[in-house]
Amino acid sequence: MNNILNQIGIENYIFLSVILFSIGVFGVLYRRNAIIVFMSIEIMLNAVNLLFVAFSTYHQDAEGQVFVFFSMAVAAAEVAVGLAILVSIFRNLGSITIDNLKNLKG
Amino acid sequence: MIHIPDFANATAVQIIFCILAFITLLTAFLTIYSRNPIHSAIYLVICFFSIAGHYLLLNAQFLAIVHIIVYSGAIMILFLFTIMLMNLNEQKEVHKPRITRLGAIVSFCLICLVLIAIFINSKPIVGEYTATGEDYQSIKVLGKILLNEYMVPFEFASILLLVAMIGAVLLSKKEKIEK
Amino acid sequence: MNTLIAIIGLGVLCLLFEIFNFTKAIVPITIVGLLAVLGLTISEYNSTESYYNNMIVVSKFSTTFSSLFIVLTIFLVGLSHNFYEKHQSKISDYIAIKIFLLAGSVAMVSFGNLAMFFLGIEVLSIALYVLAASDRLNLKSNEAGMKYFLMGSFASGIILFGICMIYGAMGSFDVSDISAMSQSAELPIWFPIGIVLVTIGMLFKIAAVPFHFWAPDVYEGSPTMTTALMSTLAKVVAMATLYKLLSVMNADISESFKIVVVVISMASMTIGNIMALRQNNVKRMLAFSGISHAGFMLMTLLSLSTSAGSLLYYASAYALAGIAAFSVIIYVCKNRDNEDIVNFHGLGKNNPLLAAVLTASLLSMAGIPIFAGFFAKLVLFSQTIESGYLVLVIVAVVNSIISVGYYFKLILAMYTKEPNEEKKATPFVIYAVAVVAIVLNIALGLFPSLVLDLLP
Amino acid sequence: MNVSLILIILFVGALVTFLSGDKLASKVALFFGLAAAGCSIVLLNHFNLGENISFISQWITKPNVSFALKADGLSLAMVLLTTILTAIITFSSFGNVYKNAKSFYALILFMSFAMVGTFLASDGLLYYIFWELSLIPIYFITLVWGNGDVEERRKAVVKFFIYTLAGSLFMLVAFVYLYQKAGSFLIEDLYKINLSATEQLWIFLAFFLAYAIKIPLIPFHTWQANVYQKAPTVGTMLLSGIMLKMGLYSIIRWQLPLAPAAAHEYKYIFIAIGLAGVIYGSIVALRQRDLKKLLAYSSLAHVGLIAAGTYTLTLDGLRGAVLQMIAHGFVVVGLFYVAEIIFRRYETRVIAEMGGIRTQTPRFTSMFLILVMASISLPATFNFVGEFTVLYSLSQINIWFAVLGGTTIILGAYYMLRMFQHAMLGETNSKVFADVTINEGITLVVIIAVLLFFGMFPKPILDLITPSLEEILNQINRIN
Amino acid sequence: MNTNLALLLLLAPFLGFLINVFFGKSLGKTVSGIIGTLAVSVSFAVTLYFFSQISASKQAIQIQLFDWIQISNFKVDFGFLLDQLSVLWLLFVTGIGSLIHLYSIRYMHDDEKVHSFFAYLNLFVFFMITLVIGSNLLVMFIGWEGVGLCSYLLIGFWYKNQDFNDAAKKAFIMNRIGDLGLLVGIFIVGMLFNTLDFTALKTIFLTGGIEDKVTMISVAAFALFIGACGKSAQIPLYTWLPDAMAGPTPVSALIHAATMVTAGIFMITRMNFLFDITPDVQAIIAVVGAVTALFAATIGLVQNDIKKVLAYSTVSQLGLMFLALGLGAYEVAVFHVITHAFFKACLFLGSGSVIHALGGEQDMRNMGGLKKAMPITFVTMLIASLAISGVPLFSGFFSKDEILLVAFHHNIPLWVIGSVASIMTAFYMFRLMFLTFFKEFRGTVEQKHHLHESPSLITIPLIVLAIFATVGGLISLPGNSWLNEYLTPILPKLANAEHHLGNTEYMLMAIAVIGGIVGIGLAYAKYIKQNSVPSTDAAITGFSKVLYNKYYIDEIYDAIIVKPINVLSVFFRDKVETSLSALVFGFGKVTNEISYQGKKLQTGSIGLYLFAFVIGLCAIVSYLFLAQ
Repeated sequence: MNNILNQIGIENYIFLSVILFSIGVFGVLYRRNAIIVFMSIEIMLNAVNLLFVAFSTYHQDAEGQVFVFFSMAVAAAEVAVGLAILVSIFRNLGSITIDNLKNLKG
Repeated sequence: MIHIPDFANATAVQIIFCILAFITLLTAFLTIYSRNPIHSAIYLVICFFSIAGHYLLLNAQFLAIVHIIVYSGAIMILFLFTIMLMNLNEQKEVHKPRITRLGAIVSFCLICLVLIAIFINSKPIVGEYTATGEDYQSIKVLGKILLNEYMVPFEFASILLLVAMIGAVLLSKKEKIEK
Repeated sequence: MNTLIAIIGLGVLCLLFEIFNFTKAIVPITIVGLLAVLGLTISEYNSTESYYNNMIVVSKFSTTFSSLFIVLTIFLVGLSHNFYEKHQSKISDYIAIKIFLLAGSVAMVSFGNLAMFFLGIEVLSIALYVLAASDRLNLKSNEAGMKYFLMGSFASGIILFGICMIYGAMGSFDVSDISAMSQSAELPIWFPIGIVLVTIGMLFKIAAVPFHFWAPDVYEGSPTMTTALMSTLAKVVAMATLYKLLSVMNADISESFKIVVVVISMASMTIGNIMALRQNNVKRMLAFSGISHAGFMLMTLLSLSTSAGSLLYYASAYALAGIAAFSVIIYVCKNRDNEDIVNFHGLGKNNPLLAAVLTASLLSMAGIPIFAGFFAKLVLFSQTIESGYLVLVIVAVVNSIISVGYYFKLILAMYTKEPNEEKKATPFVIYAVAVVAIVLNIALGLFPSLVLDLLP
Repeated sequence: MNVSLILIILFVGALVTFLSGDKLASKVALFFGLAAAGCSIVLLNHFNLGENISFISQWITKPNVSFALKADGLSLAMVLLTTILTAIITFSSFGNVYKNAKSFYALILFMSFAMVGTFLASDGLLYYIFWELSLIPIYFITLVWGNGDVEERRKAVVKFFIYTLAGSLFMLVAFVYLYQKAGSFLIEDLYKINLSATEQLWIFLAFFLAYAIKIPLIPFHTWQANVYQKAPTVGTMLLSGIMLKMGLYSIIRWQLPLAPAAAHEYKYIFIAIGLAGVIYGSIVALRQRDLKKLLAYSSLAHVGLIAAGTYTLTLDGLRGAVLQMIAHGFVVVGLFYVAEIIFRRYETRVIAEMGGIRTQTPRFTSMFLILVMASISLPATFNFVGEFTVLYSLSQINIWFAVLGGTTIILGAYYMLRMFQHAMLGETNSKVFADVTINEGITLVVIIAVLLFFGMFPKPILDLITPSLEEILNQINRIN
Repeated sequence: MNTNLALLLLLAPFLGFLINVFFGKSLGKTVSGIIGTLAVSVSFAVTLYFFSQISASKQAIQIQLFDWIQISNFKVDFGFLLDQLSVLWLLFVTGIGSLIHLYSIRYMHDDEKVHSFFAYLNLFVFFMITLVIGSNLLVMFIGWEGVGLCSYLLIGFWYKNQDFNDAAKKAFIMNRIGDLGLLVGIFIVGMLFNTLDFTALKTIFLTGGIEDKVTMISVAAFALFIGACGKSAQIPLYTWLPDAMAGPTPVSALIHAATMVTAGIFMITRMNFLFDITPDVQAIIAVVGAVTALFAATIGLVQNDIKKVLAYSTVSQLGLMFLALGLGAYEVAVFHVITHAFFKACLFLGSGSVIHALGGEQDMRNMGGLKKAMPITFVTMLIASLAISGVPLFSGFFSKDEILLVAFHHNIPLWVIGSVASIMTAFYMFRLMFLTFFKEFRGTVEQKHHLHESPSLITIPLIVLAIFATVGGLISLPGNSWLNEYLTPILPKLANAEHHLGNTEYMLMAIAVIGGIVGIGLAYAKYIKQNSVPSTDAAITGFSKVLYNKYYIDEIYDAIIVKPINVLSVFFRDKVETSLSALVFGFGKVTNEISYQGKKLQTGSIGLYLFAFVIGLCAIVSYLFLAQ
């Protein structure tokens, strides 16, 4: 069984996930809508997951893929908690624009 | 060594990778760019699917399936649910100040360029990628690793989920007001 | 390992108590349980073992730090009873989350595999997100939770990316493997990048400049109980973990990396202290103070092989002082809508004992002798000079001087201003926690060897 | 029997005083103060008999810190000064009623404890700890029981605290640096290390900063006048009578022997700083309106001279400095007490609001005058012995130093007599000035007796301090 | 025995002081006066004993009491040296002291604080004795400063008047300027010879081998001379003495005429061996002395305050003594000290008697014609005036004449200055006499009504002093000087000094006598013949206005020294102190300001926070991996 990376190259996976990760970062900074920000974070995590799998193939080692499971669990947990916080903010504030969260400063 | 896709002599795998990568990046970008949260969510789902495609390309079938189930199935539904619940639509988002956009673009470019520059600068990986030929990513193998070697983290992940669960409950539970 | 299991068991027990409606007894039982766990942990002090494929490594480092975390948790749980009086129905949730948080912390200092580290830090973070936002009707708390969550997830992403790069370089998550390989093979650049990214993620957790911006806002917005937890337990855990990460992976820290550490350390101290000067909100002030202390603790990274003891000592000194200070803050700011210094006016008259405790804890943080804070700084300075960073020490000294400015602002408010309200009753637990914490602090100050000699 | 006993007495005294309640506190404090003074005298006796009354025990292993108290003549002299003055100061406060007296007196004893520790410690870190500890009680004494507007007091006190702390932290760095070289904080071990000239200079400067602020020398004195003015008189007495001696003592004990080459190299500069303080302090004192401030500046002038004496690096300089430290300790306590006595009756410290007191109370006037005369070092007072020796040592370095330092004789007379004239003499004041009470009288008489007795018979003190000073001088001269 | 007696000598006045301080008030005015007088008389008696002993044995008595101050290379004992010089000084200190104490019993009787007056006087005598009998420079210095203190106390005796207090303060400070000089001298002496003991020093000087140290010795001598200037009121440190007249008149007589102000001469005589080898300094001394003599005499010409006239006269006479010292004629200076002590004390006490009679009036323009009312006072003062004017056969004639003689032999200009000063002395003294005692009384009617001769307690000391003023010259007659012989052990040069009287000497004597008579004549012409009375202050013009205002020296000192120091003080207090303070606070302020500005950075915006995060990340990463 040939290593698929011989055809694509690990670098390209790295670049892909770096760009994807950067897009996630961009999203977090660019958007004021909390939900989209969450989504951006998910994109970041997924970029890393993708790289994990690529590395797993690179090393021909399953641990990387196992780690992705944990990463998914973490993502899920984060989203759950994040959305819970978001909901309570929405209840109090009636909006989920993170620019409105500027009471704490100075 | 940088593999620049040579479209003339591209293998199928390479072409698929390029297409998938393009889709991934585009949808990721659109997720962020789209004004309507629901559109964003849908783009994100597509993005996740394309990532699953990458997994499949790398022959990680089980992971691809789990990925789709967890992300597209669970997480995205959670997102959509919340969006619906809050009845958000595009008008709700306030105008972004220019400085914010600028900052975001600067960050994006910086992080992108810095990391890529480092990787380009660094010593390239030489030689063939080894392939042991052993099965390392079938469900069986993964299951063994997960429940043998990684038993403790696996169990500990349950604590993580438990905490998230309690947390979510704690944050949304109405209190009995005790006077 | 046993510690971890016991703690998790205790956490689950807490959840069960609610089902059986034992909420009244939950705090004492938890404390007793934690004491038992503490005993268990201490008994493991001399046994260096690794469990389950090297997932958990019990060492002196892990046992001592775990013990510190447990002690801190005991204090925090002790305070909870009073703090959550009005939330009786949720108390078991709160306690359980704290216990799980403790479990995460213990996992973070005793990991043998990056997966455990990652899960540990996520348990800790998620628990903190929840606790920060836990006063859900309060917009400030919501905001704090949201800010912490967003930035924390962002940092988690960075950490994950870093772990990924390490994995990419090493093909393994096992720290002993990584350590072995980091010495032998010629490494791809991914490994140092991974280390740096993980470090940056951890720097965020300990709130070092320039990753500190969340701290004041989150500290201020969170319920005081949570702030206490964040500024003591969470900060100490993150610092210990960062230390362990760098030392255990044998990441041969390059000179330039050390310079980065020096710069960040200086910046954290300076910015933390200067910003604290003009704060009116005590929690916010302590947040900045915490930033500066993070800067101090970063100095341990410059002499990784020898400074575990001093880190433990500094962490204990700082955390105990923090606990004492926050217990007083909790008492003073109960039923107030903010934690401004005005609330502390005349505390010296109204409640001399608590005023004295707060004074002592602030003096400890400022590094005045006989309090542990002094020795902590001394040992740190000593080590840093030994490793040749005299300039850093001088900056640290200048910062210590600046820090006195704001610590004394609070002390002055307590002793020179007239009280603006009548004396109010003080719950016993507050006294107990405050006094015990500060006595421990002073004891450490008088007998630093007790802690310093625990670790090499 | 060893010197730790004094520390124990004072510390226990502080605790007991705190627990004894507001009514008893002053008496309990006096009891312990006297006990400590008695104990130090007994120990002095033992010391003179040749017994070893030092105490050493390992305290911390890593860093290597010992709980080492070494009693030589110099330390004992300073300890005696501290304990006796503490008793006097405590007694002097009997005329005042303090709220929360138990804390007040406990703090006095605690401060005394810390200062005695500073004088005894022979381990660098222990010394530093005591040094810093002494700062906290005086901070609270000034802050809580001080006088004047709270805001201004707060400003003055915080400045004082931060300023002194700032100085001493650099000293700490110097100690740590030395520790890195020596592997121990014990003074004997620190003496043994060989430092390069540059290292010595920096260490010397770090110590100097700490001491220059504490003493204070110009231009680091700006905290002094305000704090003296705002502090309750007891605090002022503690500060000026004992605490600033800590700095001078430390120059002799720590700064000079630890960086001898730098001391020799730069002594002229530091003598000049000291002398500049003499002249500057005297001139500023001339036109002060507030009695306590005037005394503060006079103190600045005197300690400038003492510091100049220490930096001569001669036996005379050191010996004169120590004598003058003790003498100044007593006289300044006496003078501040006089200010307090006037304040108790007239509720003012502004000199212009006094005057015409002499007619009403000749006895008090006489005692005041004797103190004034001692302060301007009239021969036959203790201060003269010290000042003469110091000036003599300066003249050995350069006769002009003696002339410049000697201006204190003229300017000192000028401002002190001017103050005395406007405070005490002139037409009888319309406000009644009650004669001194027995307590006040006893306090002043004791102080005056000490000043006059040692003015004529300084020999016991000289015999006590000379051997230890010679030893220190050997250290200072070891490179040459 | 000697030790005990010496202690009795010293401590008797001290005991008197203590008794008067502690019990004076309850003892009553007269008793406290008697105790004071007795105390000094005891000292006088002991002095007589020592005098007889020393006259007989010609051996100095050394007494060591205890170690006092220890310096690394020598130690200073507390001890006494009773030799010819000190005993001589003691004689007139305690002798005149006793008389003045006696005088004061009556004179101060109306004052409410008599006991403290006597206490201070006794204390003064105590310190003066210490000064005189101290066996080394430092013990002498105790007395030196101690008499300064007593002078301060006594000048400011009427402390309710702030002007008097100012005068007292001024005296003390001026003295202290001199004292600093003295101290510096002591330092150098100690440094050079490792001892401060007079006897030891003398031995060192006599054995020789000090030539290489002459430069430093000169400096020491000059410094010591500055000390003497301060105490003995020489230019430029003399201004305190006229002001010191603020004190009660007996004080002026005792301290500011007879005893304390001669301390400088005593000291220089004591250290004569040192001054002898420093001719430069001697020259300075001589010039300063001569100039002071003339300068003070000119001021004395126009003063109207009776005590001020006497004060300037004292300064002038002291100047003459310094002239003698500067010329190496110590014995002459000592001689003049003694005669001066008699007649000047007499004059002061006489003026006191006058002032007493006039109820405190001191302005001579309001006196006149007191001759009839106060015959004893008049006669005694007349004798004293004749003596000071150098009229033959009175004591002053011999001593002053010798000074001029010595001056003539050394330096003609100095002799001229001295002679002019003497003529002026005669003039202003008789101006004083004429204005006070002759013609009609110019005071108020009420004063006239009260005019009376003083009681016997006042007149007896006057008479005694007048007698001594007349016959005092006998102790050192030209050609046959008991004094010179007596002082030979102190001043070894005297042994081989020839003292013969030639033509030149007689001629000079004649010139001096004529000068004196001319001065008296001028005064007579102006104040008796022309009947003129000094004009009121406002009417004085021209040079006499300058003289009347004492050459404006006080104003000049004030302008160039006192004012600048005070201005400097205010400047330091208001400007330098505040700016130094502001500098220190400045650090705090700046950090606070940075803090304040920094707060604006913490905007609360997550976007900004994350942006900082990213920038920080990129900075670190690029520094580590790209910058290398």
